[in-house]
Amino acid sequence: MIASFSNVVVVYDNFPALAGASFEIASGEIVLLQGPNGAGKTTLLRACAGLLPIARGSAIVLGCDLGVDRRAVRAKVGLLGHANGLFPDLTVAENISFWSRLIGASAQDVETAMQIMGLSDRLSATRVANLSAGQRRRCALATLIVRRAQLWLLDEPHAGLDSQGRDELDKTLRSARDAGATVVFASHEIDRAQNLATRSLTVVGGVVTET
Amino acid sequence: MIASFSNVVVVYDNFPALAGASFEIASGEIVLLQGPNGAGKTTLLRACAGLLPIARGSAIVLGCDLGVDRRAVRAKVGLLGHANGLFPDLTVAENISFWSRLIGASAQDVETAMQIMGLSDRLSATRVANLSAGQRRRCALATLIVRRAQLWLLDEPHAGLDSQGRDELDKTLRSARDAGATVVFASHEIDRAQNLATRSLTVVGGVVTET
Amino acid sequence: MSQVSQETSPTGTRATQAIGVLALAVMAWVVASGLLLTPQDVVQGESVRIMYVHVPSAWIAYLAFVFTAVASAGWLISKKHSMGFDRFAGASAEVGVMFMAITLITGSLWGRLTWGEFWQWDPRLTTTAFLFVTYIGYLAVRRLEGSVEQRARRSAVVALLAVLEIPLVHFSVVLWRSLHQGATVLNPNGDVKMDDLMLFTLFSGVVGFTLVFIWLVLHRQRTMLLVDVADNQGLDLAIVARRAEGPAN
Amino acid sequence: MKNSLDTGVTKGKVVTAVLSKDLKIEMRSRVVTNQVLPFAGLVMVMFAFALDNDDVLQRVAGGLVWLATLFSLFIIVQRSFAIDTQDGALDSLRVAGIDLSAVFFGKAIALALKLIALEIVLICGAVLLYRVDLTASGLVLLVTCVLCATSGLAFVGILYGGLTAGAKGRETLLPLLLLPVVAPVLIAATRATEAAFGSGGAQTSEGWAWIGLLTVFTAVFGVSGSLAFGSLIDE
Amino acid sequence: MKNSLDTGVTKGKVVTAVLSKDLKIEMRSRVVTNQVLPFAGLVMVMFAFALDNDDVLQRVAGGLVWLATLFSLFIIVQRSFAIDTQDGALDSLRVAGIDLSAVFFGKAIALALKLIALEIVLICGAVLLYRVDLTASGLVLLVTCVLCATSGLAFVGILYGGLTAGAKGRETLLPLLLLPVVAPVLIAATRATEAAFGSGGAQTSEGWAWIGLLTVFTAVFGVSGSLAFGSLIDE
Ligand code: HEM
Ligand SMILES: Nc1ncnc2c1ncn2[C@@H]1O[C@H](COP(=O)(O)OP(=O)(O)OP(=O)(O)O)[C@@H](O)[C@H]1O
Ligand SMILES: Nc1ncnc2c1ncn2[C@@H]1O[C@H](COP(=O)(O)OP(=O)(O)OP(=O)(O)O)[C@@H](O)[C@H]1O
Ligand SMILES: [Mg+2]
Ligand SMILES: [Mg+2]
Repeated sequence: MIASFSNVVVVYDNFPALAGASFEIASGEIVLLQGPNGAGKTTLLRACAGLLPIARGSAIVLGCDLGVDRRAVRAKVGLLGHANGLFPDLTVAENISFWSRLIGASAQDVETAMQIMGLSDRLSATRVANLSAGQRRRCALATLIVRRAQLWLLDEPHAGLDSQGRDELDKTLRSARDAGATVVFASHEIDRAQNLATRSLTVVGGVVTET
Repeated sequence: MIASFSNVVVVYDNFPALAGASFEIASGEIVLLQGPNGAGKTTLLRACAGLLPIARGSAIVLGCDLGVDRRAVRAKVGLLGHANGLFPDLTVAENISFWSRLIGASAQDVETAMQIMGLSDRLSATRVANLSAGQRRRCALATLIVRRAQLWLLDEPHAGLDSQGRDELDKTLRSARDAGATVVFASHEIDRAQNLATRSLTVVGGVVTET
Repeated sequence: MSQVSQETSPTGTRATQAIGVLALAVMAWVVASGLLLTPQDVVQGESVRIMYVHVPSAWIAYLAFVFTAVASAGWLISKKHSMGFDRFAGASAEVGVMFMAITLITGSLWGRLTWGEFWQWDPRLTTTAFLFVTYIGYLAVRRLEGSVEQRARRSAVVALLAVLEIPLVHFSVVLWRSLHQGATVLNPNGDVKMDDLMLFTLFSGVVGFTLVFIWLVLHRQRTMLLVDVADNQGLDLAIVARRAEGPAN
Repeated sequence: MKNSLDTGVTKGKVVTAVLSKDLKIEMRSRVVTNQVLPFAGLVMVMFAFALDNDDVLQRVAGGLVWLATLFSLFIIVQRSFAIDTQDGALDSLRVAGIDLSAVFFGKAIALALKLIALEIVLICGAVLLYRVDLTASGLVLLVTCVLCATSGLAFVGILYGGLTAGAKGRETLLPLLLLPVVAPVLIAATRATEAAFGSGGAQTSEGWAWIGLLTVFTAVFGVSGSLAFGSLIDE
Repeated sequence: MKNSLDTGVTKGKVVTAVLSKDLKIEMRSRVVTNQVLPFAGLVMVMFAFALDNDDVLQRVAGGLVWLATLFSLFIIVQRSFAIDTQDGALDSLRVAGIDLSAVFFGKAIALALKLIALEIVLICGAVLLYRVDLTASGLVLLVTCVLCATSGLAFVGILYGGLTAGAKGRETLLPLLLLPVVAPVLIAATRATEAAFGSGGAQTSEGWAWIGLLTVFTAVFGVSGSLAFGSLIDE
C-alpha cells in the first residue's frame, strides 16, 4: 500500500475538513479525487504530503506514519497545489533550476521537463510575473516533473492548461506511473479525469467513498 | 455592435500580446475565446474592459472608443479575471455587500446572487481566506452577478467550480443573455464551453480568427 | 496525540488543598512580620517593606520561567511527547508573567518613593520589562492556531530561548552601571548585609510565594487539561455536523 | 435587465463603503496595532534609554513623534494598497464605474484615522516617557497640529500610493516619491509640536505659524488628490 | 524510475541555492535599496537637522545607525518570508525533503548581506553628517561589531520569521517576538559603536567588552536556529 488512511480527521481552527476519511491506494494507481467544492480534496492531498497535522485516526503514506512523524514522508512526494509555488521575480529557467538544485537533478532533466511542458527559450528567460496563467501552471508542472517523486499529489493539475498541455500532462502522468510512481489528483473536469484515472474516489463532507 | 476591434495592438513592456486583433461581437451573443496558453485571451478581455492601453488600431466597446477614453466603458462591463478580486480578511457576505454598496444593488439582489452560487449561511460568515479554491471562485462570481452588467467578460469562469456550480453558472449566463446582456468568456474546457457559446473565436499569437 | 483523559473531576486534590493552606499560613506570617515586626530601614524608612513582596515575586517569576523551560525541554526530549509537559510549561509561564507583573508594579511604587519617579530608564528596569514582553510573546505563540503538537513544539522553542534572558536581567546591574539595587542578597561574596529578622521575613516571603506558585500552577494545568477535553468533545460534534454535509446532498 | 449601474450611488455612500472596508480589514489583520505600534514604541523607548536624564530628550520628543508617524505612513499606505492589489480587487474597483475621487477620500480618511490613533499613543508615550509638560494652550495647538498634519499626510500618501499601486515593482518607488514631499510636513509638524511641548523654551504662539503651512499643504493635496487620483489609479 | 531525491545534495549546495535565490530576488525587486535605505537616510538627515552643532549628534550617532538597522531588519525579514509564502513556495520547500537547517543558513546569510550593505551606507552617512572621527583602532572595533551584531540579528530574524511565516495573521506576531530579543543587541552594538566613534569620550577598549556579549548572542541563535528552524517552519 502506498497510502492507507483510516478514519482520519484533519481540523482547521475548529472545522473538521476531513471528518473520518478512510481509503487505500495501491502502488501504480492513478487515483482521481472528485467531489463538490469544499468537500476536502485539497485537505486530503496536503495531509498525504505531511503538511497538515492528523487530529485523529491513522494515516500511513509510503511507509511513514503521519501521526508519529509528518516530516519523513515529505522527501518522497511531489505536490502541486492550487498555487504554483513559484517566485514571480525570477525567470522560468531560474525557478526550475532553483528547485532542481535543491534536489540535485541534472541539467538534462531540467531540459526535458521544460520541453515536455512546452516552455520555449523565449519563455524560459521571462519572469514568471509576466507569464499568462496557463504558462505559469506549465512552469509549476515542470518543477514537479524534475522532482521524479514516488507519489505525485496534484490539485487540479489541468486547470489553466490548453488542450495540448492537458494531453501532454496526461501522457507524462501515465509514463510516470509506468516508471513505478503513483499519482493522486483532484479534478472537476470529470470526463478527462476519468479517462486518465485508473480508479476514482469521491470526497463529500470530509468523508471518502469509493465510486 | 457591442464590441468591434480592428487591428488592435496591445503591448506589455515591448511584447505585443495582441498583434492586430480584429473581430466584432453583436448584442446577445455568448462568445467563447479559445486558443493556446499565452495566445492573448486574457489580454483581449482586459482590453475590452478598458484596462489596457490600445497601442494601435481601433477598439469600440459599447459605443465607447477605447483609443480616446478607456474609462467611459468601465461602468458598463463586468469583469472576472484569473484572480478573484476578493478581500481575504473579509467574510463572503462582507465582500459581496461591499461591491453591492458601490453599485447600489439591493439586499435582495445580494441574497439571490449568493443563493445562485450556493453560498450557504455558514459559508457567508466565513472569511474568504478560509475558503476552498472553488468556494472562492463562487464568491467572485456572486459579486459579478450582483453587478448586472451589459457586457460580461469572464476569464475561465468555470475553473475550480464543481460540476453543479458549472451548470448553475451556465444557466446564469444564459439567463443574463436572455435579459439582454452579452457574454464573452475564455475557456480551455472546449466541450462545455462550446455547448454554452453561441459563437467561438480562436486567439492564436495575438490574432483573432473566426472558428 | 494528546493524552486527554475523559475525567472531569474538580481541579483540586487533597495535596493541593494542603499546599493552599500552608501557603496561606506562610503568607499571613510574612504580612505580619513585614508590616509590623521588622524594623524601618535607615535610609529608606517604611518603604523598605515593599521589599518583602518585590524581591520574592521577582525570584518566583524567574523560577516559573525556568520551570517552563525545563518542561519544554522535557516535551522536546521525551519520546512520547507527553502533553502534560506542555500544559505544565504553559501554566508555569502564565503564573510567571503574573509574578513579573507584581515585580514591575511594586518596583515602580517603590521607585516613586525612593527615586521620586515611577519609572527610570535603568538597565535592570528596562531588561525586566523586556523579559515581561518576551513571555507575553510566548503566551501569544501558544495561542496561534494549529494542533496541540504544533503549539507544544513552537512554544517549547520560544521558551528555551526566552529563558536565556534571565541572566541578562540578573547581571544587568553589573553590565551597565545601574540605579537599581545591586545584588544585596544573592551577591557573589555570600555576605549578606541585612538585619536577621528582615532576612528571615524575606526568605519566608520566598517560601510563601513558592507555595502560591505551586498551587496556582497545579490548578492551572488542570484547567488547561479540561479545556483540551472540552475542545475534543466539541470536535466530536463538529465531525458529526461535517459528515452530515455528505451523501445527503 | 435593469441596469443598476446607472442608479445614482451618492459619493458619500462610496466614501463610507471604502472607509469601512479599510477599517474592517485593519481590525481583522491588526497591522497597525501589532506591527507599526511596537516599532514606534521601541524607537521612543530606545531614545529614552540612550538619552535619559537629559534635556535633549525633551528637545527631540516632537521630532520623534513625527518621525515614527512618517515611518508608519509608509507601511500603512503600502498595506492599504496591498489589500486591494493582492487578489486583483483594484481591477474590480477600476471597472466598477464609480467616482474614484470618492475612493480617494474613503481611503484617505481610513488612513488618517489609523495615523491619528497611532499619534495619540505616541504623544501620550512622549508625555509620559520624556516628562513633557503640556499646558492647556499647548494642547489646543497640539490637537490642531495633529489634525492638519495627519490629513495632509493621508492625502499625499493615498495620492502617491495610487500612483505606485498596480504595476509590479512600482511599490518600491513610493518612498522615493513620498519622502521629499512629506519632509516639509515633518518639519512643520515637529516645530509646532515642539512649541506645544514648550521644548527648548519655545512659545505656543510660534507654533501657530507652522499650522498655517500645514493647512495650505493639506488643502493643496486634498484638492489635487481628489482631482488626480482617478486618472492615476485608472491606468 | 531513478529516485533523484536520495542522491545526496550537500548542505552547502542548498545553502548557496537559497542564498542566491534570495539575493537575486532582492536585485530584481530592490526592496532594500528603494524602500529601506531612503527611510534610514531620512532618519539620519532629520536628526542632523534637528540637533545640529551639538555634541548630542555625536552621542546619538551610534544609536541611530543601529535603530535604522533594526527597523530595516523587520522589513527585510518580513519581505524575505513574503516572497516564499505569496505563491505557496514555502509549501514546496517543506515537501522538498531537504535539510531545512541549510535553508536557515541560506536565508540568514542573504539577510546579513543585505543588512551589512545597509549599515555601510549608514555608517558612512553618520561619519559624514555627524562629523565623527574614526581612528584606526576604532575602525577595527567597528568592523567587528558590525559583523557580530549583524549575524546575530540575521539569525534571530530568520528563526522568528520562520516561526511566524505561513499561517495568515501570524506575521503580526513578529515584532512582539523580535523586539525584546534584539533590544539587547541594539544596546550592545550601540555602545560598541559609540566606543568606536569615541562619542562622549568613550574608549575603544570599552567597546570590546560589548563585542563579547554580541558574540555569545550570535552563537546562541546560530546554533538554536540551525536546530529549531526546521521544526518551526515545518508545521
Ligand atoms: C519598576 C521598577 C523595578 C523593577 C522592574 C525591579 C526589578 C527587580 C528584579 C527583576 C529583581 C530581581 C533581581 C535578581 O535577583 O536578578 C529585583 C530585585 C531587587 N530590587 Fe527591584 N525593581 C524595581 C525597583 C526597585 C526599587 C525602587 C528598589 C529599591 C530602592 C528595588 C530594590 C530591589 C532589591 C533590594 C532587590 C534584591 C536584589 C538582590 O538582592 O539581588 N527595586 N528588582
Ligand atoms: N505583464 C506582462 N508583461 C509582459 N508580458 C506579458 C505580461 N502578461 C502577459 N504577457 C505575455 O503576453 C502573452 C499573452 O498573455 P495572456 O495572459 O493574454 O494569455 P492567455 O491567452 O490568457 O493565456 P492563458 O490561456 O495561459 O491564460 C503571453 O505570451 C505572456 O507571456
Ligand atoms: N484555512 C482554513 N481555515 C478554515 N477552514 C478551511 C480552511 N481551508 C479550507 N477550509 C474549509 O475546509 C473545507 C475543505 O476545504 P478544501 O480546500 O479541502 O476543499 P476542496 O475539496 O479542495 O474544494 P475545492 O474543490 O473548492 O478546491 C472547506 O469547507 C473550507 O471552507
Ligand atoms: Mg481544492
Ligand atoms: Mg489567460
